[in-house]
Amino acid sequence: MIETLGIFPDFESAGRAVERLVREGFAEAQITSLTSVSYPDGALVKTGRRSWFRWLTLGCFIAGAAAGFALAAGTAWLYPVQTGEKPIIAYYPTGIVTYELAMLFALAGTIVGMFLEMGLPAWRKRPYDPAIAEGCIGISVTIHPGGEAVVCGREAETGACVGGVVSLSAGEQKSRAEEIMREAGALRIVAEEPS
Amino acid sequence: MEKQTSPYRWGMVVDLDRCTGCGACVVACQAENNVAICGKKEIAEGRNMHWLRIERFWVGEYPNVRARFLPVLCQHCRDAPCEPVCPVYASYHNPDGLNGQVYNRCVGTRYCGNNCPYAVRVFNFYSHQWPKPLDNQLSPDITVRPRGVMEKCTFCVQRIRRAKEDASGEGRLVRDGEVQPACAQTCPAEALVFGNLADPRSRVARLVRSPRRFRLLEHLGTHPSVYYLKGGGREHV
Amino acid sequence: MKRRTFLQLGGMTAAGAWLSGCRSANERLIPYLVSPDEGVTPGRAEYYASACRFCPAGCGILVRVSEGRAKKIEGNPAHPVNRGKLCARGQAILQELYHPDRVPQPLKRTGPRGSGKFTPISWGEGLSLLAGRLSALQRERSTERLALMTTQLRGTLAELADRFVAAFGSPHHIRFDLLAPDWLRAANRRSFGQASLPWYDIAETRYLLSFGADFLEYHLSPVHYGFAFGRMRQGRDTVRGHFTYVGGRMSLTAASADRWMPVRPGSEGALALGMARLILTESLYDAASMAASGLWPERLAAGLEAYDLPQVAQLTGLPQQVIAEVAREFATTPPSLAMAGEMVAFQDNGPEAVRAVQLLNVLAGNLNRPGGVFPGGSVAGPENSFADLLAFVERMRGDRIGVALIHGDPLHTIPPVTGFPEALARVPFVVSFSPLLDDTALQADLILPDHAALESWGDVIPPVAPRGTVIGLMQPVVTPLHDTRQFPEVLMATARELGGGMAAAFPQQSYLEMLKEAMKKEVHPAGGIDFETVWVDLLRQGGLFKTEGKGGKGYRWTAEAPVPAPAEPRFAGDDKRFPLHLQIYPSTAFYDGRGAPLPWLQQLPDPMTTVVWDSWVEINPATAAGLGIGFGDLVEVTSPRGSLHLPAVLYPGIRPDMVAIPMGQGHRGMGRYAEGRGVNPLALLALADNGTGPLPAWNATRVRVARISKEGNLVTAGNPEGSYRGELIEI
Amino acid sequence: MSEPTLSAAKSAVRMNDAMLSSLRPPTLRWYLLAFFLGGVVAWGLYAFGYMVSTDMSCTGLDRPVMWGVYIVNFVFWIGLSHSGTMVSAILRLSRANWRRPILRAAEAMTVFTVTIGGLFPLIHLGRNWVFFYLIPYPNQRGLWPNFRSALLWDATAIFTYIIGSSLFLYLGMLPDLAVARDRCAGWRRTLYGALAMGWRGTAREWLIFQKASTLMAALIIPVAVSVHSIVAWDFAVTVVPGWHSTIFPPYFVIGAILSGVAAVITLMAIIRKAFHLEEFLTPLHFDNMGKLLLVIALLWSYAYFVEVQTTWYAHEPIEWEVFSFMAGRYTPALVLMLVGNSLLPLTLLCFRRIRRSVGAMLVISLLVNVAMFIERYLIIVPSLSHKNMPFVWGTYSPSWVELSVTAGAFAGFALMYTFFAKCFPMVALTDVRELEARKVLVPFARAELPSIAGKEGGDD
Repeated sequence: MIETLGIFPDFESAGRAVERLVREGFAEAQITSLTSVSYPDGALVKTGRRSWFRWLTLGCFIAGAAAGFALAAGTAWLYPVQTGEKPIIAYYPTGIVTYELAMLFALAGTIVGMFLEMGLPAWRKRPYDPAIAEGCIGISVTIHPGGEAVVCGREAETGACVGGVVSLSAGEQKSRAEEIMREAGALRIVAEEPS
Repeated sequence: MEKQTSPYRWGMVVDLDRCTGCGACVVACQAENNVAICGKKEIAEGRNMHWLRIERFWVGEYPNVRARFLPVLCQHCRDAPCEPVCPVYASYHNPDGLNGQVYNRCVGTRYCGNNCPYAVRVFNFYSHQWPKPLDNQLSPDITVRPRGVMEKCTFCVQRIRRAKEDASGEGRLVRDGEVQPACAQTCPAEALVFGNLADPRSRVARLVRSPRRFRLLEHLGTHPSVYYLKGGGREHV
Repeated sequence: MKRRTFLQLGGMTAAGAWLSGCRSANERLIPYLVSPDEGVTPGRAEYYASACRFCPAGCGILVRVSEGRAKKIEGNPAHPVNRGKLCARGQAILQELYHPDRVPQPLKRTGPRGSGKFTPISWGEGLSLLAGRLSALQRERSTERLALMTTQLRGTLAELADRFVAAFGSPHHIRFDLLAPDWLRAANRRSFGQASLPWYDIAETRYLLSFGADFLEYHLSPVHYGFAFGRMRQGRDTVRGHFTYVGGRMSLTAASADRWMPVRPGSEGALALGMARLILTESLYDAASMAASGLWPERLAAGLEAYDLPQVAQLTGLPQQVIAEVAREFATTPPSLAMAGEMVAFQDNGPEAVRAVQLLNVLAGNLNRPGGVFPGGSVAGPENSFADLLAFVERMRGDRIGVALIHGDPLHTIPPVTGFPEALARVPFVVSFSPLLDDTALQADLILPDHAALESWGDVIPPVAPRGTVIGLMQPVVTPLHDTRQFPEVLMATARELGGGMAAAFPQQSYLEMLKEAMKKEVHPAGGIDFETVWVDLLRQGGLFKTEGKGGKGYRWTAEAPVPAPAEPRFAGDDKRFPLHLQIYPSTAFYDGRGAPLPWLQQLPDPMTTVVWDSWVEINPATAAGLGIGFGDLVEVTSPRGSLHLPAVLYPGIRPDMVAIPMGQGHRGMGRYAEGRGVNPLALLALADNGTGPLPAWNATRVRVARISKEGNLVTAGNPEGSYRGELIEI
Repeated sequence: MSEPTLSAAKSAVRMNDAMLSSLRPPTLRWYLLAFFLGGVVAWGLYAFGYMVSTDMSCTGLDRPVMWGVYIVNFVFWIGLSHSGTMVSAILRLSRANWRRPILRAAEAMTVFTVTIGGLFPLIHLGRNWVFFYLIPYPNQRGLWPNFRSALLWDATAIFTYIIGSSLFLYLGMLPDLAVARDRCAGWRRTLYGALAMGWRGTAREWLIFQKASTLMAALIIPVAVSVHSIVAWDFAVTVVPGWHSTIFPPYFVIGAILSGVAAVITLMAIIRKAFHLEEFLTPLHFDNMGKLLLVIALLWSYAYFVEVQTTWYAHEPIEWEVFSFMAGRYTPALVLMLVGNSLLPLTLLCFRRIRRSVGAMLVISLLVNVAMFIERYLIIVPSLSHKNMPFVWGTYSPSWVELSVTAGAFAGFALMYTFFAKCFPMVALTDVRELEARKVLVPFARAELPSIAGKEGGDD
């Protein structure tokens, strides 16, 4: 997998580059933008809208509820304390503890799920330029050695991930993309060494 | 989990018509239970350690004034407000209907003290000392409470325990009058009567059926095990 | 070793001694989860029967002893006086035993008197010092210069003390107690021809009328009467005894009354006679009783002509209607009972006022009947020890006393107006037997500390008991803590040291032996039964309790007894400069002050004011408002005799023209808990002289009160505002 | 590397510079401040240590007032924590663009206040050294904590809230950390690099980030509500007159938000001045926060009225006794509370000029928090002073130990905040820059009006 990153001084030139890359035959899924602020989806690139991490939130919520119930009711059941005429398990407090732990797990699950889905933390060094933090925009094109198409999301339309430049070799694709980006006004190209 | 049951439900009757307010019960309690000696400063700060106090109320104005006495000790409520608020089960309810306090468990949140409507729980704000040789008096049956824990009347649980062991050794139940807390034992006017409310023939159970009976702050629904008998009259004949 | 021999002394434990502790502590660990009241048996303790000599009532006690240490004092159920009940004071004497400031061994004064500078000496040295002084008196042939001053002792100890003084050749054994019922004995002798103290059958009475008799606090036998009071109220199925209290201050006893009659001080006698007259004129009296007493209603009524209702109402400050109502109730609710107490007797017309109250019992037929009043056994005692005291003071003042042996703390309990403190200062050699450095011990030259009560032998004869012979026995329940010796043993040892006739007067080796002999005379063991067995039984039981039979002569108004005629009361101090009556009363906790060193009693809130660790003056809120005095303010109370600074308590239960101060505090010594705490109100008392010589009229002093500051440093256990808000808890 | 030349990038650099100015090396004044705050914290710690090593007699607590300033602090700090996360989450969900410069200050405040607040129940224990008895874990004692106790609900809720709000703070900071990473060197770069977790800002990352932010916001609000409801239940589930009241949970939540919003305004004013962020924290923000404060103050006044009105109408003797005692003994405090929480905000905040005056807003917001502290005090202390048994009524005034610990808590909060501000971006710079980047001028008739391109958050 080779990633090529072009650094653009402004939004317009970056948009131009994306447009040309797409026109050249690179698939939308191969192109992504690196920005220090968030742009509306589709302003530069389109990305698959579905994400799965919220299922993890739900799962954690349920696990948390189970844990909370076990904590409040389970321990009371296993280690009973005689409390006069009151029931061994206190119903209402069990509800409260169950709720709080469910929420705790859900919150933690959300963060964990988010990072998992983002693929962060990234252990591999990937092309990046600090100028992005200063408002420059990076357009990155991912090219797979051997020229096969990038892996698409399940929801992608048939053929959407297979660009016209697919017939070219990886190296050729890379130089083509760099050329397009330079033309569009890239300040510089940060390329990743082929792994 | 099976609920434990018990043939006992300890309770007390305080006959306000008999009570003269003399204070014998207060000293008896203090002597029996290793209750700390509190100096003037300590009491001025509202940190008296007495487990049992006699409240004195003035009613009316001179010359038609009356003083009313009300001995107040832990009411050993069936639905004790102090119990559910304790996060560590230091305040708990035993099957005999006693509201127990386990000093070892207590961490000193003082939540029970706030939630006790009768304000009978006392907290060891001070680290109490008994100057030698006063410490010789300390009863070996009862813990000397360290600072930072809550304590209160136990109905002299050490005496109850002893009586129950004696009785079970003889294969019987504790007889009526066999065990009394120190306060009831010493009360000159016999205003305090202790016994098993679960036994309908016990003296307390009979007294509790008196029409003069009432319980303190009954509207709170705490169901105390201490019953009071109203003073009979105290007005002109 | 010592403890073991002591315990072997005869296995005198009551209620069966049994030791557990056989169960191993390691049998099983008790997890916290198991309620800790299950499966744990603390060590068993032993109970020793003894008797309480704190106040004269003489209750029986059981002392719980564990591992050789006294732990708790309970009432002795076998004792007919207190039947297993006990007051606050009786339970607190444990702290007398373990008081941290006890005098651990004999002391010799080194600094000036009152400086508190003493050097510890050995008993040998102490005894030879005393014996040296005494033999000097013998050599000078001035043995009458020895004086022994004690409280009103009874039984073997009284006999021993008397014998000691007599054998030495001195007539001076002064037995003065501020609160002793001399006045009652004297009144009984005048009215009934016998000085024995009465026994009131409160439990069975239906109408109790107390004239200043605080029988629930200190009057004669508070525990005994407290027990009876409970039964009077709720001990009978259909009858609830009624209780009316007459007195200017609502005492603890009065607080339990159904009706409180705040009578003008000194007019109690007039009130009693007014009631008597009304009973006579309305023919509500008990004719049989009158006849038995040899009284003629018409003649008596004529003698009481001066006490018609309007006049009495005016004298007493009570509404006529109330007086009449109470008189009628009293006469028509048999059995009724009238009692006279210290608050009446300590007026300058007290002796006659007490008799006026006794007359009421005659009128209503309450003598010698259940629910009425009986002679309470054969206990005799001084009838005017106050006169003895004054004579003794006079002697000391004339330097006619060389050695004074003092048991007790007279410097604290005798009002300075008698001149006692200055007179005592002139005595060259004063010996105190106090176990604590009390006011008297601080002024002594030699201190030979007595045992604490729980280390002592003795017999305690209660002044009040339902017929029969009741002798409580004291036995040591622990080995003595310190190098102290019991007072009678010291007297005997001194006698032996002096030798000659003195030694011969005490043939017994020890006080214990003397005690046993005295008891042997009382019990007459049947043939064949060894007295030692009987003795052990007596100790185990707590004394000799013979309540059957021996119902001596009943009360009967003597023919020669005059009609009571209480004079118009007189007070020390004129009513312009000193507008308020002062009443001093024994504190519920400290009695006359002997309880002050015990922290349990200091901490015990005063039942009426809830004050702790202090003295105070009670003022009616209306009076206080007029003087600008608020609750807890520091005030100055000034009498013709002196003035005191103490905090004020607004007290709704007191006449507006009266203030009251409890006795018991204001010690110069007596250990860390009592020293310098509060004030001693006796310093305020002046003597009212009615022409017949000084009388112990302790409630006949007038005072004025002025506010000093807000800083009264008064501490009450109860919230002063909350004390008026009983309606919040529906009380 | 050559510098970007075009204006968009230029403005980004300038904004970065301005908003990250707080990360510059500390000045002498900063050190002095930190030293001073550290000193106060040390004093508070000493006072606490003194209490632990002697006994609790050095507090002003007694029977019946067994809870005092420690618990007042607890409720107060937990209340303050409500603004932060909750306000920020509500604003995020409601897509109020003006929230952006405020977010970080508010969220950081939450984390620190809830931390301080959570310490107080432990500080106030009679035997602090066995505090672990409160923690549910399998132990040799064979005893688990009593979940019936509201204190255990507190413990779980506050734990959840501390974790949740910390995660929320961190989540919001993630892109900013990446920016900071790119602009820094040395240890800061290492730190931010580690915390940024390799964030590059790819379109996919942004998308998931936005969704996660929204979800977190939605999750944290019920937690925040539950936390303060449970704090209210500490009181409401008792039988203490004046505490046992059904309105307490909503009333406490409203009070919490009131004090929280006020605290955010205070911090905004301070940060604006301290870090020269006048450009980003404009009078508009104060105006909007002022409106929010006005609404909350109105709600609070309503809740207080309802609470008192019920007491008054029922005139239940002991409840009324507690109320009249409070009104009698604490009249000045009560007046100050009503003025600060109700009268002043309700009148002054109606005026736009006052809302837009940073100075006036600072004063009002401080006053609100003083009033809220008093409110907690007046809830806790008078009720206990005049509880059911009139004979054991009592009074309470805090001792030097309690006041020192309180001062230490305030200083500790300020110190943590100061350190945080020195170490982390105090303004949500990517959020602010996002707004800047998406601002376009749209021709509208004769004018060009500013408009924000695209949908907020990129998520439905």
